[in-house]
Amino acid sequence: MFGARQSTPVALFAPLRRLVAGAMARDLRALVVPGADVALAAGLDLAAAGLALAEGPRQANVLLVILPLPAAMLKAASVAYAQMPRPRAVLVLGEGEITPLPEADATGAASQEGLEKAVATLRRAFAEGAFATEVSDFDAPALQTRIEYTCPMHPEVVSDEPGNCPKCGMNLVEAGGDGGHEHHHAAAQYTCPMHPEVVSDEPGNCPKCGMNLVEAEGDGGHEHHHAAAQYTCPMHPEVVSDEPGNCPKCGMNLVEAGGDGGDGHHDHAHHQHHGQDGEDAQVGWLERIEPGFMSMIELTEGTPRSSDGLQMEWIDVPFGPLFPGLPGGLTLDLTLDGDTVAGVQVGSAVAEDWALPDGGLDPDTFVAALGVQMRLSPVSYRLLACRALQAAAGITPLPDEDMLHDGALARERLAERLLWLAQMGRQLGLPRIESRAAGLSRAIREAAPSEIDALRGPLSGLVESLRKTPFLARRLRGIGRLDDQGVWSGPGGAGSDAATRLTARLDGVMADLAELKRAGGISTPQTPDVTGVGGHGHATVETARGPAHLHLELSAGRIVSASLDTPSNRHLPLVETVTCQAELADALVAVASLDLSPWEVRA
Amino acid sequence: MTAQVFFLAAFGLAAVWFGIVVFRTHSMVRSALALLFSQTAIGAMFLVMQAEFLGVLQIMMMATEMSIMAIFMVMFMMDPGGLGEMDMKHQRKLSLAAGVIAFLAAIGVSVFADWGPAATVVPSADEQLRMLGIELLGRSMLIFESAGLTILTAMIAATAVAVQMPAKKEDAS
Amino acid sequence: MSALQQYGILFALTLGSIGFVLSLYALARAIGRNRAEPGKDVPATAGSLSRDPVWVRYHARFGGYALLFLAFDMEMAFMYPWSVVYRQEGLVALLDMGVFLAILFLGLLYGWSQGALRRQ
Amino acid sequence: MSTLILVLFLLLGTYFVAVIEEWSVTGRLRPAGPVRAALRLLGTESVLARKPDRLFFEVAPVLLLVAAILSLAIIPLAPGLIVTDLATGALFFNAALAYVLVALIMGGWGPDGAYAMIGGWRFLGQLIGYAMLVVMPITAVAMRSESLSTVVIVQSQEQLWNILYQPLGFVLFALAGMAMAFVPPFDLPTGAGDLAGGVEAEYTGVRRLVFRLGRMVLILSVASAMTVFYLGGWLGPVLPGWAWSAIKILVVTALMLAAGRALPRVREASFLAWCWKLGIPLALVNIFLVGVLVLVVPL
Repeated sequence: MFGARQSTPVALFAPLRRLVAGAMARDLRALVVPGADVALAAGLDLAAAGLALAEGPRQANVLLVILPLPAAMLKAASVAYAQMPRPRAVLVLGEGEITPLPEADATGAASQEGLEKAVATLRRAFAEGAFATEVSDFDAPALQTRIEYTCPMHPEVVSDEPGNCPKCGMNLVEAGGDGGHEHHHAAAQYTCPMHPEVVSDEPGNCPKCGMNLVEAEGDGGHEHHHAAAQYTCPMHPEVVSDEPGNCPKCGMNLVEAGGDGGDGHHDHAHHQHHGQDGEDAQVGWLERIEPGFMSMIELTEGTPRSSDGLQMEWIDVPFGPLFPGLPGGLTLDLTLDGDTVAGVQVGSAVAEDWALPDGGLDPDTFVAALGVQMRLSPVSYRLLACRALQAAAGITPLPDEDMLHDGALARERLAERLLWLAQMGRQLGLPRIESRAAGLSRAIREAAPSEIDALRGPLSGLVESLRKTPFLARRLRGIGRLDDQGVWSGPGGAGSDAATRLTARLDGVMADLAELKRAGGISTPQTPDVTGVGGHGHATVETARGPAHLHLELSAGRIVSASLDTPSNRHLPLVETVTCQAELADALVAVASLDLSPWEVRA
Repeated sequence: MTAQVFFLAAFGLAAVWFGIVVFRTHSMVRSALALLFSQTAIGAMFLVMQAEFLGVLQIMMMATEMSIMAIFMVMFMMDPGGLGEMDMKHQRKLSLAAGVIAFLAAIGVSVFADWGPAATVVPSADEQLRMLGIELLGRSMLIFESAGLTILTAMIAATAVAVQMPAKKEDAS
Repeated sequence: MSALQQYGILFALTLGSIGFVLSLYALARAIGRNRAEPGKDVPATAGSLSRDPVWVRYHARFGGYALLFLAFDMEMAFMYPWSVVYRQEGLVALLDMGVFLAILFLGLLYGWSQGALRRQ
Repeated sequence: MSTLILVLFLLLGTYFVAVIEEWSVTGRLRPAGPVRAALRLLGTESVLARKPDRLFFEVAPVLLLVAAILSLAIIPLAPGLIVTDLATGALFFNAALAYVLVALIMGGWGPDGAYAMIGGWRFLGQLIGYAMLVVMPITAVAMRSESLSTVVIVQSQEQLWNILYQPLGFVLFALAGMAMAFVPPFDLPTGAGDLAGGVEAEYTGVRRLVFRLGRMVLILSVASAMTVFYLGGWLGPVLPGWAWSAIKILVVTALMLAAGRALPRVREASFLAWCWKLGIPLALVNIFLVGVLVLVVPL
């Protein structure tokens, strides 16, 4: 096993290690890549196969990878794998490339049977190989942001390890972080007014305090070693010394003064982004009253302001692509002010560029590719492609067959709504709802028409118990309210909040059941024969997340242009609306309530 | 008796040590929690001195109150993580002088004050608690009620500080 | 059992628990070693490698509650000895504490009316 | 002898709490689960973050465990079966569990990770909500028993359990106790779907094992406190005292954890608002009601 743990050579503890390895083999905790939702959509029952879901990489000992995956997602998987404590194993389901991950310890087909066989293999691997005397490091390009340590005074001192500067004995500090970048090159450098040791080639925020970086003194090639270097305190510009050291007033590290003598970083910072004379005057006034006083006005200068006017420092925290409460593959980078969301960047690690290759694509490949890409709703998008092809070729579908396709669509919609419910249950800490919804979603996705009648009872039972769950509506009310007219096309409509969207989805479950009954049967769509035909076609399909549109252009039986408009792609910008200034937990609930599928996002 | 003195001294030294740590660290949270453990050690000293209620109360209240102090320090102080290695010591000469004077004053009071005759028998913890209750409801009722008023004043002041925040926002924008 | 003996037991319990934990650590150490690998020691953030320190000024939104809480916490110091002699003292205790609690409740109401009881 | 019984109680209690806890998450009762999980954690690497406050990171799980064990020291299982019958027992229970907060703040701050840190500070907010609702009902209990000693508190319920004598206090204490043990729906500092483990997120291997152990003992301790303060502790017919204690504690644990399965995680803002706008006034009302009852009906 590649992820084995290095054991101590003491033979005395070998029986204990065997015992532990045996326990590990029976207690597998999996981190699912891209996410538990995709495992569910693939019809996998992890608990039945003996895998518990881990909350994050630290709690997992199995990385379950469901292929195929795009490179960005595999990169995230490699980070997660690196952060799993040993002994750890990789379990791969399906076909595809897994670099940069190490070789899989067990593989299988992406089906329940394949999973169960793979888990059995994995158990043996754990029982026999959880510990090894020789192990090798795991490394991946994503982990190669090298950390360098440099001296704030002597940038030519660069070391791979923290320690003291050989020239002046100061603590070495972490350099920029983006690989072996040159510290002394000619371009402008940016530095933090508070943390002079932070030096970056690009403008941005200080990693330590979040302040805007300001351009460093001098003309680019900033002379750290120039002739008569003077050192000054960033807080107390009147403190000037010929040698580096600490400020006698506040104890901060002295920094090298700029070329123009007395004008230190501090004043520079002022002019850079505020230059408010009033504040300057106030600082001076305080300085006179108490020279050693560390004015908060001065210190918080330039830090972002919160909604209540306090100046705080903000941190950027990634919630994805492998976050347990959100759809797998969704990348949500929140800028947090305490536990309040001050800014958001949302994207997808599994998005694909939908550009067609030159010369077009043949319809079969197109339909299949769409089905693979839309991992959570393959049937809907296959149907969408087929209908658009029919429209382009001018084929009138048979009404009976169309009804059956509608049945397939309704069935998938139902499965997806339940999948969302399972996800929501997980996020809100409702394990019972989660497991019931997940089980039903799995059962319905592949259910034959005859089996659906049997599921009607449990389904309405679940809907009822959700309506009756105490405090659930209260928990969701007012969160993620959408004021935007028009952009939102999902359940609940404009002006909805998380609670009304939940209700709308529950109503949708019952409506889908009724539609399934009306359709009377289910048949998955087949690519129509459009050999040699040309023309334009447009189709719309109602998915669980809202309508999806596809516009196709056929030329001689090949698709030469296609424009796909998916609900998640449209709804992605709403994330900012619903999370703005919300408490972190509320913001996550709001994002989850939008039911975004990262697979539908365009790269 | 000797074990009692030993533990008293040990907890006393621990309290002093944690007090020193408050200023030796760069991190605000460490500083606040060092103060907490200093106070906890004082609580343990009360226990060693068989003042059970006082000791347990001290141990309990300091945990929550110093934690709240920690969050306020993290909220309002620069560089709470100590990443910039800022020095915690300010105005050294003045504080050194103040510290020495206060220390001497405390020594002076403890030596020269008239503490009355030392108790020969320590009342049981239960009895102490009871006596404290009767004291509060009897002789010290006025002190007790005025403490209530003081707390009320503190609450009003705290509220005034807390609700100042939104007003500030209007100024800023 | 004298009070001091009881504190001794509590102290021994503390030391015993710490000893138990240390022996667990020793056992874990005997089983295997940790391996330092790239990326492993970075705090896990859902599959992204985020090296930024998070030790910055944290904006706690419960400041108003926290300040009121401090006042209430002080008040509880009086409540314990009071509750123990309550039955013995009877009506005097009820009235006395009633006045005290009414004063505090006033403070709570004031804070409430001024909007201290909300997320800032 | 009694020391042995108490150690056994601690071990068995922790084990049962762990079994029930796993059931509350997965819905399955697996008697071997906790043992396996403990062995797995023992054999897993215990990763130390890159540039952590190492002292905090190391101390937090130990402090959690020690605080929880100390709080159990004042729980009487039967007459004479108690570690230390402190005269300020009920207060000591609070004092010990106040350090759960300190442990969580240390554990959250230590690894320099965002999820953990937010979890730690969140628990401080949670404490500001529940703390008064723990101490005020205990005061009302002490008014009836005229003592803070847990043994006397149990004896005072000989005629009528406190759950019937002061039901309002019980409800408040039960909810506050759940928040104190951060079990669902009050698991804000460690929420899985919310913070991906929060304070627990960076703990692996043996440190995580100690953290989890502390957590289980904490749940056991809160359940025991509910039993002692409100459910008459060892009192009960036929069976010996220790058996009643054990049964009551297990039932309370199961009910506590089952409630969390059915309720969504609370929002911190609304938790604080409920505690201060409804909980504290009700707790004061409870004190007043008990005060009148104690004087009028001297049960």
